[in-house]
Amino acid sequence: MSEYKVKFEVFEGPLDLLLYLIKKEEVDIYEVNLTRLAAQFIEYIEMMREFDLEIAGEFLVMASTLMYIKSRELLPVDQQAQLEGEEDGADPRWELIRQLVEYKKFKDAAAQLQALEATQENVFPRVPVKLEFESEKPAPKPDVSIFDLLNAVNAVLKRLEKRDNTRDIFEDKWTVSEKIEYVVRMLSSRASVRFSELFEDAMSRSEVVCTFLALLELIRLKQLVCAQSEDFGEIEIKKRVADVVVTAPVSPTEPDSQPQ
Amino acid sequence: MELKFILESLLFSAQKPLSPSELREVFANAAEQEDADATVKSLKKIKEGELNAALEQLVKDHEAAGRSYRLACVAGSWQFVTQPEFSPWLKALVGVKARPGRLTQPSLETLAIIAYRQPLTRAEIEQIRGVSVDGVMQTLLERGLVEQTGRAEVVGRPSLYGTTPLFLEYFGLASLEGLPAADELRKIVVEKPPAPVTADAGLATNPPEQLQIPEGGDQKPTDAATQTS
Amino acid sequence: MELKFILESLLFSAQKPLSPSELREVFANAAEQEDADATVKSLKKIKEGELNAALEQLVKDHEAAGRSYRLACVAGSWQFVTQPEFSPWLKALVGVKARPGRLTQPSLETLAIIAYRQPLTRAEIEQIRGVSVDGVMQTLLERGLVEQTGRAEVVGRPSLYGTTPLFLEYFGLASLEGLPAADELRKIVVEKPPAPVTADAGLATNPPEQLQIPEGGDQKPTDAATQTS
Repeated sequence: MSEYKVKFEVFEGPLDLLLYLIKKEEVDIYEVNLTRLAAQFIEYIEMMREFDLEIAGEFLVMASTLMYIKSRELLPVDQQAQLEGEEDGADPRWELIRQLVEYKKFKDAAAQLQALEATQENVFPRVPVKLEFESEKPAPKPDVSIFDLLNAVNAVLKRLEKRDNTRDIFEDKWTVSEKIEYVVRMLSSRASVRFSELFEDAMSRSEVVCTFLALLELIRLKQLVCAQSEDFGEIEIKKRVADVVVTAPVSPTEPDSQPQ
Repeated sequence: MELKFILESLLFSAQKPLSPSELREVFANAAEQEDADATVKSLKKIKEGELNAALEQLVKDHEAAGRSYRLACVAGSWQFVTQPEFSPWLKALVGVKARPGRLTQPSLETLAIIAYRQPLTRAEIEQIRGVSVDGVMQTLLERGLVEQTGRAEVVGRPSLYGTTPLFLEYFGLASLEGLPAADELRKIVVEKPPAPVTADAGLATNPPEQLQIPEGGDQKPTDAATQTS
Repeated sequence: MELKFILESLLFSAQKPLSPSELREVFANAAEQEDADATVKSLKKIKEGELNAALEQLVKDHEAAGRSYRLACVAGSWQFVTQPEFSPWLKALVGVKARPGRLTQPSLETLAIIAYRQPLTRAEIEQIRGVSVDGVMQTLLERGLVEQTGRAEVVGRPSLYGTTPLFLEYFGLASLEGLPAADELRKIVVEKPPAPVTADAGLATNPPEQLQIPEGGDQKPTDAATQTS
């Protein structure tokens, strides 16, 4: 009995259960005794009821189809009823078997897909060592990448740590947009600013980070450019010549903080 | 210089699978190089047919060589891959492949139906499986293995579903033609028995022979993939 | 399973030349895997002599096969290399697939966000950058610098992204630990609102407010940089 309970849960639907019953009989789908199959199917449904298992509607529909087939077969051919809408000569047994055969084929195909899936987990593509031509022409380094900037900010943070080991207890009051104004202001009177200058007065890590993010944003908006004369050298920040006026990110500011 | 060896060296050195059109681009670009010699120039406009023939030959070469790797076509692009039996060591070398969890039985069944019968509606899938496929379809759509490919020209204009290129990649298939037992499953032409099957009450039903289906030559997989618009 | 084929599959799939000691390490690690079978375990402590003999045999095999590539030992490490006569096409391949110049600023920023915050969803990236990242993500994915690493367990199960080994290589980093200012920038997220998690599709974690950069001038920036430790 308890065997049934376990089994029920693994059936994907009535067709799956029917295939299981046919397999248990060890007969070919085409040769199955549908009357006996119907009896077994209904037995299972009864069993599910006894165990208070929820019976999906599809199972009940199938049960009624099977009952119909069973009752129909008790009559001679010429007295068999025609269901409404059923085509002349259609045989519900044949229809069910056709459906079972079709489902079985897809179930088998699913098993093959599953095997492919398992195989693919063990197939590794060749990812070759990069071709050596690349080194022939090293990428030029006209700009400073974000990682150079991050390196720089890291250095600033380290310096800050040395200068002040005590943790800030006061609440940080810095925002990125204030820092954007700050950077813009610094550059309004001069052609360029050294990267480290921007951080000279920073009191806390968060202030440094805010300044840094402000810088990124200004670069993103193409307001500033960074240049580095040598690797790991000091980074210089300049206004972009083309467009001088900072637009989007700056919150309403006093006129004197705007670049002229 | 044999074409197949050039292709081999390219696929051997590429960082990703290459499609025939990408390969042709390489030949075209190589011919544009300043120092291109006669051979390189002669291959400038290589025909896709030649390319494919050489690729097929390469596959055979490597199959015959029986080494630890083979040339594979996945979703229309070519790459060298290792044989699965070496995975214990490859996993130790490159780490376990990042793949989402395996598909469940209902997902696999539903996917199989979609793969072979695409494009088709949810109702058609349910008709074959005999159960609702709502949850399963959700999973398959989210995993990008199937997608909506259009709408059926019937009442209610229900969505039609088909498989994605990711489906091919996931199962390591070159194309939908590569599906296992594709011929048999793609279209079962249902022919009615010429006469009603008579069977004595309670006796085994006669096998409907017509189910040993005549191959539906009219429906090619490529046709199945083409959209009805 | 022949040792030489295992070695071949390893050298075939390795992204860099491997030394005998690295190869031995792979065998040792493979044997440590949970599902290691008898063969894998038996090769746990492969002797360097055996290894070298098998490598030499492999070299001979491939030489005899006369294909477009061969196995070479350079500076004590082994790798497959292509024959020089194919260089016109390989150069063209590199041209086609090459690093197309340097990354643009939006790409770099997006990349930085992914690098420091991985894994995260596209929506989270956009939250931080304040603008759509569709085009940028496409570029980064195509260039193999980021990849899908899984799916967030939130409504819609959006893809999570992370950086690839190529990312490390591109920037010459040994590991993600090597990212500059890693501690600081990772930490800056921190404060999660105590509010109940109403699943916002696409947001696996709450957006790090501090990184939000206002787009419109009128928009007040969120209170930046509340520091926690």
